[in-house]
Amino acid sequence: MTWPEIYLNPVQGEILNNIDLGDGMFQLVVSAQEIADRVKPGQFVSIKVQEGFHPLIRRPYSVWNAEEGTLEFLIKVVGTGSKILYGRKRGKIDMLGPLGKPFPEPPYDTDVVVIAGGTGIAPLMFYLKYHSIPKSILIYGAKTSPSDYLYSRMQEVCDNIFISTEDGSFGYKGLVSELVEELIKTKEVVPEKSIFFLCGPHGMLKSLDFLPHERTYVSMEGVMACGFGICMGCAVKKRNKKGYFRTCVEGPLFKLKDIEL
Amino acid sequence: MTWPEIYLNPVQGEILNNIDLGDGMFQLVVSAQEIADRVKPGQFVSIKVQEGFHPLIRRPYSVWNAEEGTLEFLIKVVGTGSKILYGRKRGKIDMLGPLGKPFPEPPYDTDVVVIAGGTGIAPLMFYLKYHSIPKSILIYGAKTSPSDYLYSRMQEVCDNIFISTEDGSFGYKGLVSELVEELIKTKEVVPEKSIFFLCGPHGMLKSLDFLPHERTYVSMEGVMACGFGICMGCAVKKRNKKGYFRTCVEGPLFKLKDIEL
Amino acid sequence: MNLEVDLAGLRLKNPFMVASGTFAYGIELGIHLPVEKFGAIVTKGISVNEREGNPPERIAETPCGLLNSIGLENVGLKRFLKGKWSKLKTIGIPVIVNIFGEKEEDFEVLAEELEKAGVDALEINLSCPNVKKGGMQFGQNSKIAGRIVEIVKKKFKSGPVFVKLAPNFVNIIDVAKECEKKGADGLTLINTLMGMAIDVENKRFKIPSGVAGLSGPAIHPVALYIVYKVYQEVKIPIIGVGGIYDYASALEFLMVGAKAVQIGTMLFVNPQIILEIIDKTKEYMRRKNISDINQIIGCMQIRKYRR
Amino acid sequence: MNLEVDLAGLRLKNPFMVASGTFAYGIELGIHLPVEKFGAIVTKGISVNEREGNPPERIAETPCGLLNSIGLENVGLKRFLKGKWSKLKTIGIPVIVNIFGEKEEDFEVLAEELEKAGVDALEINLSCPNVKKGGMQFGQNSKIAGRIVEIVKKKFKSGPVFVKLAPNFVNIIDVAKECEKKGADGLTLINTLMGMAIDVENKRFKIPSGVAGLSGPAIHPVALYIVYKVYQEVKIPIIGVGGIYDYASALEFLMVGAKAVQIGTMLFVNPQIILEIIDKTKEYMRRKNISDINQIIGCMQIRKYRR
Ligand SMILES: Cc1cc2nc3c(=O)[nH]c(=O)nc-3n(C[C@H](O)[C@H](O)[C@H](O)COP(=O)(O)OP(=O)(O)OC[C@H]3O[C@@H](n4cnc5c(N)ncnc54)[C@H](O)[C@@H]3O)c2cc1C
Ligand SMILES: Cc1cc2nc3c(=O)[nH]c(=O)nc-3n(C[C@H](O)[C@H](O)[C@H](O)COP(=O)(O)OP(=O)(O)OC[C@H]3O[C@@H](n4cnc5c(N)ncnc54)[C@H](O)[C@@H]3O)c2cc1C
Ligand SMILES: Cc1cc2nc3c(=O)[nH]c(=O)nc-3n(C[C@H](O)[C@H](O)[C@H](O)COP(=O)(O)O)c2cc1C
Ligand SMILES: Cc1cc2nc3c(=O)[nH]c(=O)nc-3n(C[C@H](O)[C@H](O)[C@H](O)COP(=O)(O)O)c2cc1C
Ligand code: FES
Ligand code: FES
Repeated sequence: MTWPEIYLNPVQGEILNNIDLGDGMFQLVVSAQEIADRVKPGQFVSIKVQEGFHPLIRRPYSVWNAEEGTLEFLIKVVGTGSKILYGRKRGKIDMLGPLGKPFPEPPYDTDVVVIAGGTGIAPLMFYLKYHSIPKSILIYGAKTSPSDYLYSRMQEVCDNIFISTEDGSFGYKGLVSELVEELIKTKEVVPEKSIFFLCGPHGMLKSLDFLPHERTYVSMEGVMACGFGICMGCAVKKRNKKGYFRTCVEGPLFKLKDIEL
Repeated sequence: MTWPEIYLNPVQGEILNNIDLGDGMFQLVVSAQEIADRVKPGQFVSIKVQEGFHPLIRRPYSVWNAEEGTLEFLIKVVGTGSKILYGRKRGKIDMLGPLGKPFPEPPYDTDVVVIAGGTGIAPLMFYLKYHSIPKSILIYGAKTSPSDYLYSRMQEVCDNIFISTEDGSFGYKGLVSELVEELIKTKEVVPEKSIFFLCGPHGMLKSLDFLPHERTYVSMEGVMACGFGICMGCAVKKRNKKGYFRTCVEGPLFKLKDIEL
Repeated sequence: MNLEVDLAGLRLKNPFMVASGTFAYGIELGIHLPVEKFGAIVTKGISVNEREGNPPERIAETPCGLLNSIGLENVGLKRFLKGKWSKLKTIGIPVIVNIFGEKEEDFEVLAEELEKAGVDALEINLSCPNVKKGGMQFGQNSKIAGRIVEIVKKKFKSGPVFVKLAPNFVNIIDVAKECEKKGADGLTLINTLMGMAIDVENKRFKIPSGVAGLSGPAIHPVALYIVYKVYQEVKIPIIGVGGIYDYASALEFLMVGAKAVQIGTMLFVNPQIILEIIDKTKEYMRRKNISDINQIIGCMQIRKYRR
Repeated sequence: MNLEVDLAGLRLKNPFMVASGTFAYGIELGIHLPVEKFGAIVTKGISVNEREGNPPERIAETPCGLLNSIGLENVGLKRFLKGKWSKLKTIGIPVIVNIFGEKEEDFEVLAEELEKAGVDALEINLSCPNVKKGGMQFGQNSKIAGRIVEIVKKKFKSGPVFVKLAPNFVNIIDVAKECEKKGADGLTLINTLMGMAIDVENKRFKIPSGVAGLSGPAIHPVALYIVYKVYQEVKIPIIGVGGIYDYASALEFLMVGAKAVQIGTMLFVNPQIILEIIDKTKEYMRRKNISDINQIIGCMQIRKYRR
């Protein structure tokens, strides 16, 4: 039996920075040597947003970037947990990780197309940055224009960026799925020569189900209770088969051909 | 029916400072105009130590000082709530107050002797500072020597300070009750010409039960669920009578002759 | 936008009221809170004779919950009618008087006297110990529970009689059905869960009596499910109570069928909570284009159960 | 310092074990956690046939609690024995296999096969739906519960049989006594409370099946009181479970009489929690001059109840 590359000792990180990036998102920067040294792209860290038992369970966040003992996260304010995290400007923070399987090594002979919605960009940017990928394309969809800062960070990891905004304030006006269809039509993206990595809201993933199932990977973000394989809470339905995968240890990345969205 | 001088709209204070004073105590400074403008010595503020429902109930803290929109508290790290408060260095904090009955106006013709154990000093110092009291004596007991800072703050509000420490590191070596007996013996304190205000741990209060019951006031610190008179949780037994007082609205200050310790 | 509900004949201008024992007699906060905006007031439990309640500690905190053992402290029927009721009835919203007894006859006396006083409605607390049965709670036996309902219904005619139950060591569905059969006009679900906490450092119960009642957000999912289930078994209206902490947790009760709800423990944390719930509910209804709150009630029940 | 306890004949080097369903089959964490330091392992529930479990969402959070509806997903008896048990038995600590069925015969098969495999002990989960009784849980009827115990006891001889109960819509004391009468060697108290949560924004159950099981710190005071009460009514040992979150909340169970405890939900938050509890318990015993953990067990029970 092979054990996953995870680390089960909670680490007390120190919040270094917590910056509002607009559009309901913020950047959380935490010093946490043990995790930063180990983490690989695609893995996540499970954060106890505050002391006590409310919220009770940790919140998993993909690592956006890791270097020199420091972790960066890109987080959207959604509910109880993220709202509290948003308010935490300094202090200790209890983190468990890295968790989950890292993304696979990128192939050297194929275009890597990453498609992200919202904070789904986080693990994909880390992936692009971590590996030296000969040709990559980054496609990002959001409601409105990314902040200058976020955009400049994207430019650091990729030369080929396409953006869609629902309000048309930046790039293509419309949904990211429409932008992807457009890019395929204009041959900017050639599905047969690419592999795809998707991460984002469920609706976005579903709208991209037309991509080649064998060549498309999806990073899933379902609700998790434990994050390391013992609760069976993070079930993702297998495609054309009985049973479920556990997102946390068998994922979070899956081939589209293997799972039902 | 007369309503107490309390204020039932939660106020979002802003933490300005949170300083370790040694001996397990810290000073919390919060900006909260609505409360600072209203509060009188002896009243307390009920603090929601963090968002969410754990800890569930507010923690009552006596006001140590209030001026120009700012409140100061003197807090000891005891359990869940105070531990979390200790870690909160900045940010918003949800406060309800002022609550409780203010201490009575000091008599102009009598010595005012305040006797405190640990953080029980907080309301008594505010009392001494707030009123211009012709002659006051401050007696403070603790395990070990107060910090220089705390001592200098005492000096600001009183010229007649006596201190006992259990480890003998400062002042009288022993319990505060022994010091009080000593001071009575040496006529520094003349019970018949004084009124007493006590605040501190239960054991200390009990050990001072020999003071004249008619001339001694005790500020109680029992567990409170609401803090404003609706839960009946903060019962203090009436002396020589059936029934209980509610500490929060009928106190926290009681005449020793009225309650059982 | 309509927030008014008809609760067994009581017209509430909104379905949000205080829970018994968590708002004293209802008159304490006076000028500090516009109580008249609540849907109704429920008084703390009233007994025939005055009770001084339990010695401290009466309160202990648990994760997201509160244990209490107030010991049903109250001024007794006579002083209640004289001092409290005369003020309560001037507030202008329905007042539900919560009653409890130690023996069957107590309930009879209470029903009779409160009928004379003309109170709007009664809520029978059956989670109180039956001294004749060794302290077993009235509500832990459906036969006994039913008999109390009969007794009270016989004497009290001026308004609806609600029965308040807890799920401790009993099948609450059986008790609920029996109470309905014996004429209860509605059910209040749930009273506190029995709980306990120990201070291991000092090897003592945090509350001297040992057992205490657990309330607060911790019990919300349990209370919600009980309302959901009992709704499917009875026809009389249900008042949902247990752990409500915001408008959404209140609406959850309405969605599983409660006609109204009570807010208890969280009043201690935020005395403004009912006013906030009213405002946020209006905002929700506006956002969702719901013109009448009655449209929400029971919407999470499948049709065959709808009454 | 002695932490060893005798649990119905099982010798545990300490009384702290995992709760069923919250540590998978017990072998998943392998190199990541020194599982051999636990008092015992309890496996997730095993049924005769493989079950794929429920569709998502299987988990929802409530204040200080967790609702789950995993749907008893498991590989089934055959694959359990082949793939999991062979690894489990090499760990070197007692393994309690948790079993459940849809009908009485299922329990018989499980007991028989697990006896053959020589497992150390069984824990019968009676909070599973009885398909012949319209999904009512086996544990909600003391007669049915007792019969299951009889069936299992007849077939399983290699070690003690524990019965795990929940207090939902039943008097758990009655069920506990009946199980004892029918030969149960011990009781595991408590399984999850039935609970529910609704997403009012989208008018849907947070967990599609509606009802789910509530666990976590929220239920600790309730579980503790149940252990306290049942201890007074039965002679067989009790395993306490429900909401344990640190050494003190674990010792509370021992103090009201539990011989051992299980930790569930909080493992998800802190996988190291059992190791921490063991360390902190030792520290506590040192501080309090307690040489044998058995001195703590039942110390909060008044003498007449002590067994
Ligand atoms: C592997 C993984 C990586 C993730 N990475 C990121 C990241 O990099 N940045 C980021 O902002 N978020 C990320 N998430 C989501 C994050 O874990 C939280 O779910 C999110 O922050 C909401 O938590 P909350 O406490 O604010 O909301 P809650 O109060 O828990 O929930 C609010 C609402 O959102 C729904 N909800 C909660 N969690 C999810 C979820 N995971 N999926 C769908 N609906 C949900 C709830 O049902 C509820 O209706 C990731 C999740 C996973 C599993
Ligand atoms: C009117 C009033 C004024 C107060 N003023 C101050 C003040 O100025 N400074 C200060 O540090 N504290 C003050 N307190 C006490 C304070 O409210 C908290 O009780 C204290 O901080 C402990 O809270 P916690 O959450 O840290 O401990 P918890 O985790 O709640 O409790 C830890 C342990 O202490 C016990 N305990 C908790 N609260 C009390 C209490 N009030 N009395 C006795 N035992 C208790 C508990 O039973 C438990 O064993 C005051 C209390 C009252 C009622
Ligand atoms: C301090 C306190 C006192 C209570 N007293 C009574 C009472 O006298 N009669 C009664 O029927 N219920 C009483 N209850 C129960 C509440 O009315 C309510 O059913 C329970 O607290 C659950 O609601 P909550 O979680 O919103 O508090 C009391 C609850 C608390 C916390
Ligand atoms: C995700 C999850 C799965 C569970 N599965 C089972 C199970 O298969 N069999 C069982 O008897 N109990 C099961 N339980 C109940 C636990 O064993 C335990 O009784 C309950 O969670 C209370 O303990 P806790 O609060 O420490 O989690 C499960 C609990 C959780 C949270
Ligand atoms: S989150 Fe627990 S198994 Fe995946
Ligand atoms: S704390 Fe609630 S009445 Fe005093």
